[in-house]
Amino acid sequence: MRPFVENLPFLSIFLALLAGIVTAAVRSGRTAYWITTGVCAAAAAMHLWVLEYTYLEGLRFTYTMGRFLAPYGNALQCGPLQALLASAFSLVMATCLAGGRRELFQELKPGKQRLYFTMVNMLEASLLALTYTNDVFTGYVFIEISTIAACSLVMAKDSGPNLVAAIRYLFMSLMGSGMFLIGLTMLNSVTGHLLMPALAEAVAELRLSGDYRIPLTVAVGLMVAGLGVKSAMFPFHLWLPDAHGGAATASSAILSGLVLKGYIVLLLVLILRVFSVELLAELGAANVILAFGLLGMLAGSVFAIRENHIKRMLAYSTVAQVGYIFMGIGLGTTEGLIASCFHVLVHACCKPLLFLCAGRLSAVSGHHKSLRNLRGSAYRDVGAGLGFTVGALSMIGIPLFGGFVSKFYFANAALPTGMTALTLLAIALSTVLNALYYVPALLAIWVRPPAEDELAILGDTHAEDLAPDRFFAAASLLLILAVFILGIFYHPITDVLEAGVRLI
Amino acid sequence: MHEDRRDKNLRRRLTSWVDGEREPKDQTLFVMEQRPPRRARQTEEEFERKDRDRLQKFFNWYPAAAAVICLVMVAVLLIAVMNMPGFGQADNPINNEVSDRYLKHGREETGSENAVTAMIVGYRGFDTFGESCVMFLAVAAVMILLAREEHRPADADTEEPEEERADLILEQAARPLIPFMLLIAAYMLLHSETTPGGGFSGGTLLGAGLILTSAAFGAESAQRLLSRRQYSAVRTFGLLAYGLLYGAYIFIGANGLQNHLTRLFLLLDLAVGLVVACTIYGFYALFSRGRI
Amino acid sequence: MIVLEYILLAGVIGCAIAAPLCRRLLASVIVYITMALLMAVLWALLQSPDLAITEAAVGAGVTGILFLLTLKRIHALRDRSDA
Amino acid sequence: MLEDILQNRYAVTAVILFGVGFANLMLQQNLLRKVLGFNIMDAAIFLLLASLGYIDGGVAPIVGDRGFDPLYINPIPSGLALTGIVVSVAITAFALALIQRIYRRYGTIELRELLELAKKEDD
Repeated sequence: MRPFVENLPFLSIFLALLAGIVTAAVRSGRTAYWITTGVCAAAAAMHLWVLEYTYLEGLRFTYTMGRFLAPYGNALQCGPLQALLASAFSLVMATCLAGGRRELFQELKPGKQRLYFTMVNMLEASLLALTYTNDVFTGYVFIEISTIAACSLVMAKDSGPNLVAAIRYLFMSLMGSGMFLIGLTMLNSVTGHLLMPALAEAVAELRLSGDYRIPLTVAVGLMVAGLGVKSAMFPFHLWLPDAHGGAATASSAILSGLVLKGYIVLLLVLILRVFSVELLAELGAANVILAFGLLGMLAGSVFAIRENHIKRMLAYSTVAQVGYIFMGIGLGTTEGLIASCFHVLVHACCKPLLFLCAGRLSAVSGHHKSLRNLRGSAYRDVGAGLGFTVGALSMIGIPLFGGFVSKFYFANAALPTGMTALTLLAIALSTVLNALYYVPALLAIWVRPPAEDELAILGDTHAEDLAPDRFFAAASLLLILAVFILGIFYHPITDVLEAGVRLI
Repeated sequence: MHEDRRDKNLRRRLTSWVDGEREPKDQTLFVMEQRPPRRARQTEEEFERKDRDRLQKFFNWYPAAAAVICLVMVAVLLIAVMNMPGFGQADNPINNEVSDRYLKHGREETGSENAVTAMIVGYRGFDTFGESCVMFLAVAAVMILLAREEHRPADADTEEPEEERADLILEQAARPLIPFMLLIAAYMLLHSETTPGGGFSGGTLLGAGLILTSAAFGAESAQRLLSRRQYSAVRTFGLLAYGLLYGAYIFIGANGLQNHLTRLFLLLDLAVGLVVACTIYGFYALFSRGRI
Repeated sequence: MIVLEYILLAGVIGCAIAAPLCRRLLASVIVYITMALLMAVLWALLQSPDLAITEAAVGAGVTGILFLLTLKRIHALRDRSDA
Repeated sequence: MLEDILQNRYAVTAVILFGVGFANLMLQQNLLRKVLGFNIMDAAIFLLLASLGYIDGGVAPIVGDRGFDPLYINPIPSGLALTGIVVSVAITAFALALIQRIYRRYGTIELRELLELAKKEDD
């Protein structure tokens, strides 16, 4: 009889799935909202308990789904890294829901609100399953769940451009999951297994014996490319600005902060557990990922400078930050992967904070999104202004904020590799480019515009928007706290990450 | 008086610098003076033209790049497939101890003679539960898109639902056909262990029977068979039953408790069949008339 | 048996190439449904009856119904050239 | 080379279908034809998956007590393909519902016109 805490990962996934089913049948949107937030908070508590259990005793456990041992039935693998990521994702999901609450209930039609929360629940379940899964085909099924749920989140606001953005997002995602599936098929035909530990042995055998070398390389390339397309790696990021720029505040916060991370975490787990880092370097995939990561860092920021629509600017900056993560993976060392995991955490806290504050700032200035109309909006909602400032400074990489620590870890992860000069140059250049579009945005919201413009803006703001939003204040406070914790007390977190990567 | 006029001037220049309308002549706060002074704000149709030719440029290089990516991918896949294990050889790496176990012990471990159904519901039931959730999600998403609010009149952009004219030929053909379809669907669902075609195809046939009644005899008769509230109840209950049963099975299995859930796999198959039938009927109803 | 497989494989490739190139959308959908049915027969030849039944019922049947309903909704069924 | 292709005829067909589907998914301007391309691509992947499990002289994996012990084919790939087919139908239905709403909203399903219309409305 295994200790009860080992059932928690499976229980949290099932809780989220069943909550998704129940919210579809619930009558009113408010109860669905409270069920969803409750489930996210409960899942966060469960994973914190699992984290405490796995980290303190320094172990990882395999949870077989049903009686059949590893290579025959499904299984979940839980270690400190998965528990930390899962608890962070659940917490950020709960705060995004709290932060975007007012705009959600304004924008969505009353009959359709409960279905929106079904999608959020299923997204939460697929995030947890992608983190914990020990089986590649289960990963594919939950990738499909998160694809449909994410597209529904994009089109929840029901305006014309959102529908076009949603269908373009759907087609690009389907290309990605098509490539992932055919890669998975080849890997299965060459190794015969679907569960990751058995796959790892077979792949190691193949690497030594050297037969089926071409199908193995193509399978690895296709799976990495498929997950890259889905997580907006540089050359495949065309769908992201429209999808994240147009969506409702809570949706774009969840989409850019969490959904992209699910696929990246699955890629990290695949690299660490199945194809070892050395195999990736041997096959040359590491350099390709590094090149795409570097290009993504620079191109994402360049596009963001040209953008004056605040949400599309944040979406382009997401492309740049995903470029950082792929650069970390492409370095081909475990320190690089640890830096990537840390940056996944930092970005999962920072970007939702930026999107929530941007949504709030545009709400108080008459739902205009362009920087010209947001001038001086920070004075109308100081909490949102402060949150946006903290998020922007962390993205630029100012010390005392999370962003600086992850850039610091990327830098010293790049030292031992052969690409040191190139990587350090790219980090420096990208930091300058980040500043070039975040600083004008900060100046725009903090500098009070001439009186007549401000009156024009105040003219078309509705009264209830200007009312203080308690939920938003709590959510942004929590995220600001998270950014500071990641910036100052980062040592306990990096120790858990190192233990997690070693124990994966 | 002189000072406040000067700093008011400074503040105004600072705000105009932030909007990039007018470059400050001399004291540049930043190192940006090499930047060319931006023209006065572009008029509407300049934005229009800029967007159109950016879109034009995008559509020039995109097809070529996409075609190249496609050709490279097909070539790579062909080479890879040529080097993969041969077609139909018994000693391929895929026919290893996992598939032998499913074939040899599948019957007593999951109670199903059909090894494929045993694998889907017994050994890898979590994939099937995930996939049933995908179907549940798809109907929910189509509901968000197409479902018309019953109590509110059809909103702006949805035209009036044209009623389905009862078609005599379809009606006469459907009258004998529907009982057989439902009979075969029931047979498939109940015999999913011994014959091929488990929960999915049985559920599809059940759904097809509902579609035929709705198409041939009009929406009212279908709603008599399965009204809107019954539909959402059956759909939610089917998936909840599957989830709870399978969750209990996993909890018992993982913790090594004594398993006294007999006939479990027949129930799981029926639940999957119900979910698939509701999904397919839901798609048809939402696509054709916007209401269940 | 082998000749039947070659005919079916050639048929599937032909239908797949022809389906998106048809000028009228209704023709594309019909050619796609024939491809799905040929695929179902192929799977029966590959000794996996579950797949054959499901592909015929779900792949050809339900997908076909959904495509035709969508065509009706976007007024593309009539002979107006909609290329 | 030729008898290699004839030996792996199913896999080669699957790759050709995947190429056709992938090209249509990326290149077609009409949204409905893009969905058609996606369906062809998915059917190709499941054909490749199912053909990997086939064993010459194998029989359908119904493990009945038929006295003798025949050679069964591998049940795993056909189980995965079964799940995959149903998933791809669900996604096709979702995409077609989106296309209907777009047609109702803009009156066209050509991607280029849609992008221009959506861009005008965006900011």
